[in-house]
Amino acid sequence: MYGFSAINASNGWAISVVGISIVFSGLVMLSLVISQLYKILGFWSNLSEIKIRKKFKRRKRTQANNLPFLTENQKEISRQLLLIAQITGNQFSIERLMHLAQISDVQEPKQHIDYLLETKIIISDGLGQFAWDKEKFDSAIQSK
Amino acid sequence: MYGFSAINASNGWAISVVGISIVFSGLVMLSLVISQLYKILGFWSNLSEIKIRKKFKRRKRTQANNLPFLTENQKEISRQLLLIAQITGNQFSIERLMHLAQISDVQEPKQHIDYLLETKIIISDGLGQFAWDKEKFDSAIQSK
Amino acid sequence: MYGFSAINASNGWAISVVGISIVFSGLVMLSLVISQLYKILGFWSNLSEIKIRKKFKRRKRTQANNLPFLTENQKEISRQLLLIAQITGNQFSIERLMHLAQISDVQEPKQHIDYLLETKIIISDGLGQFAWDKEKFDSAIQSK
Amino acid sequence: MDVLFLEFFQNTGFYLWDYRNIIMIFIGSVFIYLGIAKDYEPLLLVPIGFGMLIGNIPIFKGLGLGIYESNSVLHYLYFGVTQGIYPPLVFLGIGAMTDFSTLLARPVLMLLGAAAQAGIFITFLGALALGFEPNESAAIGIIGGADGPTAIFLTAKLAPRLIGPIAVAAYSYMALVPVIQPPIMKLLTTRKERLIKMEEPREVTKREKMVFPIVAFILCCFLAPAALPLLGMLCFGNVLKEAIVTERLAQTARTSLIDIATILLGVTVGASTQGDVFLKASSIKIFILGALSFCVATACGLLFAKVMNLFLKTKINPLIGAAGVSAVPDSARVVHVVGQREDPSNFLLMHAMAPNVSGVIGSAIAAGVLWSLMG
Amino acid sequence: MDVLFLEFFQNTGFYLWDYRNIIMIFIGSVFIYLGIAKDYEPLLLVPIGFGMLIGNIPIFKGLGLGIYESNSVLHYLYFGVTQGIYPPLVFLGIGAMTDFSTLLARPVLMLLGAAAQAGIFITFLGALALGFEPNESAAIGIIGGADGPTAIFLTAKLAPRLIGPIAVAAYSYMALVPVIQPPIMKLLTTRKERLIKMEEPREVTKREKMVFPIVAFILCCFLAPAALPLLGMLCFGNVLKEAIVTERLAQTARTSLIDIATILLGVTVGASTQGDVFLKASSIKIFILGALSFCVATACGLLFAKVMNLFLKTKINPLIGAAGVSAVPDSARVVHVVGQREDPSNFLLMHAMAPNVSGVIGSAIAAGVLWSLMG
Amino acid sequence: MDVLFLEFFQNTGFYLWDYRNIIMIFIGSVFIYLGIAKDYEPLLLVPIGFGMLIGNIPIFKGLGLGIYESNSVLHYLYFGVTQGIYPPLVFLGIGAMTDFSTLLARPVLMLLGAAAQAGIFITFLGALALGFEPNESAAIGIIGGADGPTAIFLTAKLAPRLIGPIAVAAYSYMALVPVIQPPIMKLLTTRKERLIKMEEPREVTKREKMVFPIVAFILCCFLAPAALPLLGMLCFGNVLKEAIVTERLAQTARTSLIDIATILLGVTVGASTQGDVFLKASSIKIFILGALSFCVATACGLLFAKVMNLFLKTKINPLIGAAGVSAVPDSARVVHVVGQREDPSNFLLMHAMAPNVSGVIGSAIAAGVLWSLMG
Ligand code: NA
Ligand code: NA
Ligand code: NA
Repeated sequence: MYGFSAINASNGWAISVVGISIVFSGLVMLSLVISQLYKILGFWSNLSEIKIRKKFKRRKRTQANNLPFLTENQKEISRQLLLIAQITGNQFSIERLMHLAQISDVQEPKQHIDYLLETKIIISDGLGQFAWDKEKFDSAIQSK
Repeated sequence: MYGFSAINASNGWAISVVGISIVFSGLVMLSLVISQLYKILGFWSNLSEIKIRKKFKRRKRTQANNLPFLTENQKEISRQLLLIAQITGNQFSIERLMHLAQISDVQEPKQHIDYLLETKIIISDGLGQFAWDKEKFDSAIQSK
Repeated sequence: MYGFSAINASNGWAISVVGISIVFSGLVMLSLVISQLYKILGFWSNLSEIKIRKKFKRRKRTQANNLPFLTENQKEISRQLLLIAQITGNQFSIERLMHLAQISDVQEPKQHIDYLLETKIIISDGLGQFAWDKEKFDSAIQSK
Repeated sequence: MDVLFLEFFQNTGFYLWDYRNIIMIFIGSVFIYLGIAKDYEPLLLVPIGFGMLIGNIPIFKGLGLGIYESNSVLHYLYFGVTQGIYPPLVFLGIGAMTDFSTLLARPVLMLLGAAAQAGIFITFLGALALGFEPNESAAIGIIGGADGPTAIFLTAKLAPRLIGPIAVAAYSYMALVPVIQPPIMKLLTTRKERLIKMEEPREVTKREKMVFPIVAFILCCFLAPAALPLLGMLCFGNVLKEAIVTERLAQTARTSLIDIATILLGVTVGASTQGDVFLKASSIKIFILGALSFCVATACGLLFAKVMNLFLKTKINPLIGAAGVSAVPDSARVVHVVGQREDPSNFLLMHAMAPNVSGVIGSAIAAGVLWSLMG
Repeated sequence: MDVLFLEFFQNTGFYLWDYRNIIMIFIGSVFIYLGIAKDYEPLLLVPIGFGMLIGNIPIFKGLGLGIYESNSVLHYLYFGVTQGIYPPLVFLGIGAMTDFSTLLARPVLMLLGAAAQAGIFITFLGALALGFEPNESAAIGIIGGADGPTAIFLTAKLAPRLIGPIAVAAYSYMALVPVIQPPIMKLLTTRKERLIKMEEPREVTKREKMVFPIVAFILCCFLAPAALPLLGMLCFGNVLKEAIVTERLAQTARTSLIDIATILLGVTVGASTQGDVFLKASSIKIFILGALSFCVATACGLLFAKVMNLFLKTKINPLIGAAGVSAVPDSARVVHVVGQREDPSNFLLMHAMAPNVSGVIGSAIAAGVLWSLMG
Repeated sequence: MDVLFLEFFQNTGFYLWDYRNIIMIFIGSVFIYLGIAKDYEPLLLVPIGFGMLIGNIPIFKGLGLGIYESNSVLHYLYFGVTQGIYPPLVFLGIGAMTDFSTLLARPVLMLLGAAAQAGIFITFLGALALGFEPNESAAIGIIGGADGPTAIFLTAKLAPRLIGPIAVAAYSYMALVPVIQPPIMKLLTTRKERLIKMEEPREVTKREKMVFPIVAFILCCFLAPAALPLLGMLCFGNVLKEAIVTERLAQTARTSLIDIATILLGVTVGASTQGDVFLKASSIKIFILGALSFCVATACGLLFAKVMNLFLKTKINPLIGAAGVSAVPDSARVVHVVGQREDPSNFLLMHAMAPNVSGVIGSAIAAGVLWSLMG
């Protein structure tokens, strides 16, 4: 059998319409979720941000509030390090950060992490866990 | 059954003779073809040579015909580049030549290709395709 | 069936006792053998030592007996080379030693092997086979 | 002895050959040539091309040489194709290579990847109209997915005896993307449109990239469970890549594993094109339909992009719609090149990757749908 | 068309899903999270976790999607698990990575690797008491071996239908070693004991390292022939490593080969945990018994070390007894960390490796014994 | 409990052992020793040697431990040997490593690769005379091909139960090439001949190297279709290598893929030599015939080279005839060494590679012929 008769016989039109609409609904659904995902993840990390901030507050008080200076290169590397640090939640151990930084070959991670510690952009909870002081970091990044 | 009787019984002699002669005819055939292959490929590339030449002639006329100077190292590298260029037929795009040159780690391909372009040993058809001016290249190679 | 009845029913106690005792006897046996292995291998290599010594004696006589000087680094590398050399029995060819040294990336094997040859710590049997003069080596190592 | 010689001679290719073998050997050589000299998808055309040579050496049946003789080596290696095992392994590797950033930065571009799949279903109708069975038609339609492994996987499940022609068609056209697409792109877009510059995508956080493959997998496979083998492996590979801590597994997946799968898949698919089973009217039809589906898919992608522009505030360059056919990454490259011909300062490659990779997801879903409706 | 839509919809996960799938998908996500964010054995938890997602997408039977449907791709890949093929390949790679020097330097420490295996048999009794069949009980007991491949291998041979829960239990607890062991170590050792420093091990000659795997293999397999597949490959891999001249084979064994085996093993084991077959009372029991066996094994190792100290002239630090459970190299690391908490100048890692690797040999033997007594 | 102990003891190797196991374990150890200490083909002797240990641990039947028990792990891995799957994969890797330049520069040297194969057929006659079946005799003859994978492939097809002895014989003699060949070379050549220096080969164009594997494949397989699996993969691998654009596939073929195949092939072939099936009169005969065939093959190569010199204008050094046996690259090295003993300034290695690689092609063809005549 050929032509339209064949198509009708095997219910071709319906199948095609169903098919393409499934494909569309699938990707539409996905794109919607992703666009929300962005916000959800953002919200989540803010939440934990706040927890962290509480936890680290008393320590932060003690800090001098002068803005650390970062060269362009340091800014770039620090951004990379921040991305990596966040994979593992908002708290992390320095060893782990080092380890991951090496795998994803960031240049001279040791040196940069030390600088970030020194400038209190990475702050310790005194129990071996560390966190990223985003406020401070962002302002340090903006500053020319 | 043992000895010659066994050999005869299973037609051993014939099989052996057939066997070894097939092996020989196979490799003889192959060696003959290869020795011809050499010429055929040569002929073929000359043919396309001519086509190319036609295509590139008007451009070439405009060229100054003074012989470009090549250091021994440049000669060596250029030879390698030529070999690579020919894999892909007599015309090639510069990007592709670069790409292949890198895979087969030729040293500093960029720099050398630029020099060959400058010296018009690699000539453009003005439409993104390039070819190798063998005449010029060979004479440049010979020249001490 | 549950509890002890179940255990008894399927002869659990016996199985457990047998099981753990097999595991123990296995590893006890192994540990005993290994502790002996140490001596056996030692003995064996001494044996071949002696053979070698005989074979190389007349050559060694001719040697001046002044102790070669080795820097700490040379000592370290030489130790590695000795370990490697011993894999292949007490005699070895220089090519092979080189080859293995490269695979197990010893630093600058060539240079060090040459020095060991020069100082007669590695001695030739004149037929392309070489051996390690342990006496001399050890004394060279001890010497500050 | 003469008997023996004769007997042996009658088992040689010089005696057994058939014009169809010669044709196929020629085609195989052309494939190899295109792969090497023209650099069209060499990783696929070269193995398939050489496979065609292997499959078309005239052999005598019975000894267990041919790919269709059980107990032949080729048959065992072909098993991974007929059972659809290689394609998911290839997808695992692809997942471990793919970076979904651009797609995450601008999810709306996914719709282009969906639109281009219309080609699949239109071709499906065409195949039915040309008298193919429904299951065969579905397999033929998937050529429009412009995705080799997906095509092979679906065909293996729905119409095994068409694996040869469909795989060859799919890969040939994927290789010919730089030839097929540009004219259509020129035809369906105005210069003004082709000059549109797209805005920089926002920076994507590591966490999004980490979560995406998991969410994408669950959503798509809840919707089209039959896409599980392909999407599952694709997303699994991507998780291995993004997790960093599993880098060594991702590394193996994107090198040894995918290479081995590609070699065996390519050479056996090629070897399955024995002249007598391959050179048939049906194959010709399949090739025509395949070409059609590629053009239609490209067109759908382009046109849908233009439709989207009616609604979007920040216009997109409709050229990237053509990348929705998948054929990763060639069609994205083609988009880039065509774009640059108009304006060398316009870098579309990165933007084109979004519809490009979503096209892969799209055709996997389409394959799932067709499989479950036909299977 | 509505019919078709409805029909299709009834085949989607949105229609077919079952609360157990959701639970398992959640568990799978937790596995992936623990692997990535907490860095607990990521090379195992991530594949298994994603496998759980794959295995718990609600699918309709018949098409050949599920891992338990013959002719499904997952089923073919799962074959390497059910037939116990992947574990020996993994052991080949482990052998090609492992350095037995410390063990050769102080063979007596092997006994610790033996002691910790008591956990296996005590758990075996526990499982019997909880009403499991003998063969099942044996498989459950091996969880105490703290060695994934061994557990999977034995379970595949003795109680195939428990592969999912047992493998998951084994790997979860291996991943949780840093959580499970320290308290027990604190509990059963005095500060004074934890402060013991061990003497430097003697230097081991290349020849010993060369001969060891051969001797070890022959001895252990003469005693427990059923340990052949695992110990054979382990020692073979180690020979390839120590021989130097076979470096290239060792290299492949410890990279591509083990990675491929790990990927396929992990993802299929994960996929075998379909909610309806996995979420049962028996699984809960298995998890309880598994936890028990880990604790018992740790305790046995520690206590036996203390017993040994009664006889040894040069005392050993009982903490290293805990490394006898295997779970290479995590438990050795844990020992090191706990030791350093007491005295940062005390480096136990190297010493802990000896019981650690002999624990692997020990549990392989135990598996052999159980297999031959139950098989 | 005593019962249980006794029962278990009766299943240990200490109870089950048989003097033949001990002999084989000794032989296996010797293989490993030769591989490591003497550096004779370690990549083959070490796996085979350790396989012999694995295969000769005294085991009880029924549990599924032995390589000859259907559901054993070893049996599954051995499948690639019995079905002749590993050899073509090894050839793929070899093809991806081999450079045919010298052979292309001076095709006439191919004849030496043909001449040496006479050893195969003479041994075949010898085997018949010693009372072997024709198919067995053919398999034994191929030992003279001095090519492990080819020997295993043909034997798997013609006389599966002889795989063990034939593979072991083939590999042992290949390993002993440096011992076997030199005396024969000395015996059959005059010092004057050994001093002949050969002219520099002409430079070969990339294009020739590119076209060669394709032409060679088509020609040889048209003549001997049964050589398809081996030559097909060999030439395919070489195409991947020469094409440059497929470098990544060639890379995998010449590393992971060939290594994995070699490991599994070696260890299972070794394990197939269980004392009771291996230590038989027939094996002794096979070893004698194998030695014979190696000597004959070497002699034929040398003598044919001398014959050729009667006709050639530019004389060739007859020593390179000995490289025609294949055993790549050892026999070529031996030629080089022997040549240098006479004149350290004479570099024959490169020239010897031509007959060496054509010897591989030659024995593959011979295998094909024998298979099609016997199969
Ligand atoms: Na697509
Ligand atoms: Na253990
Ligand atoms: Na040969």
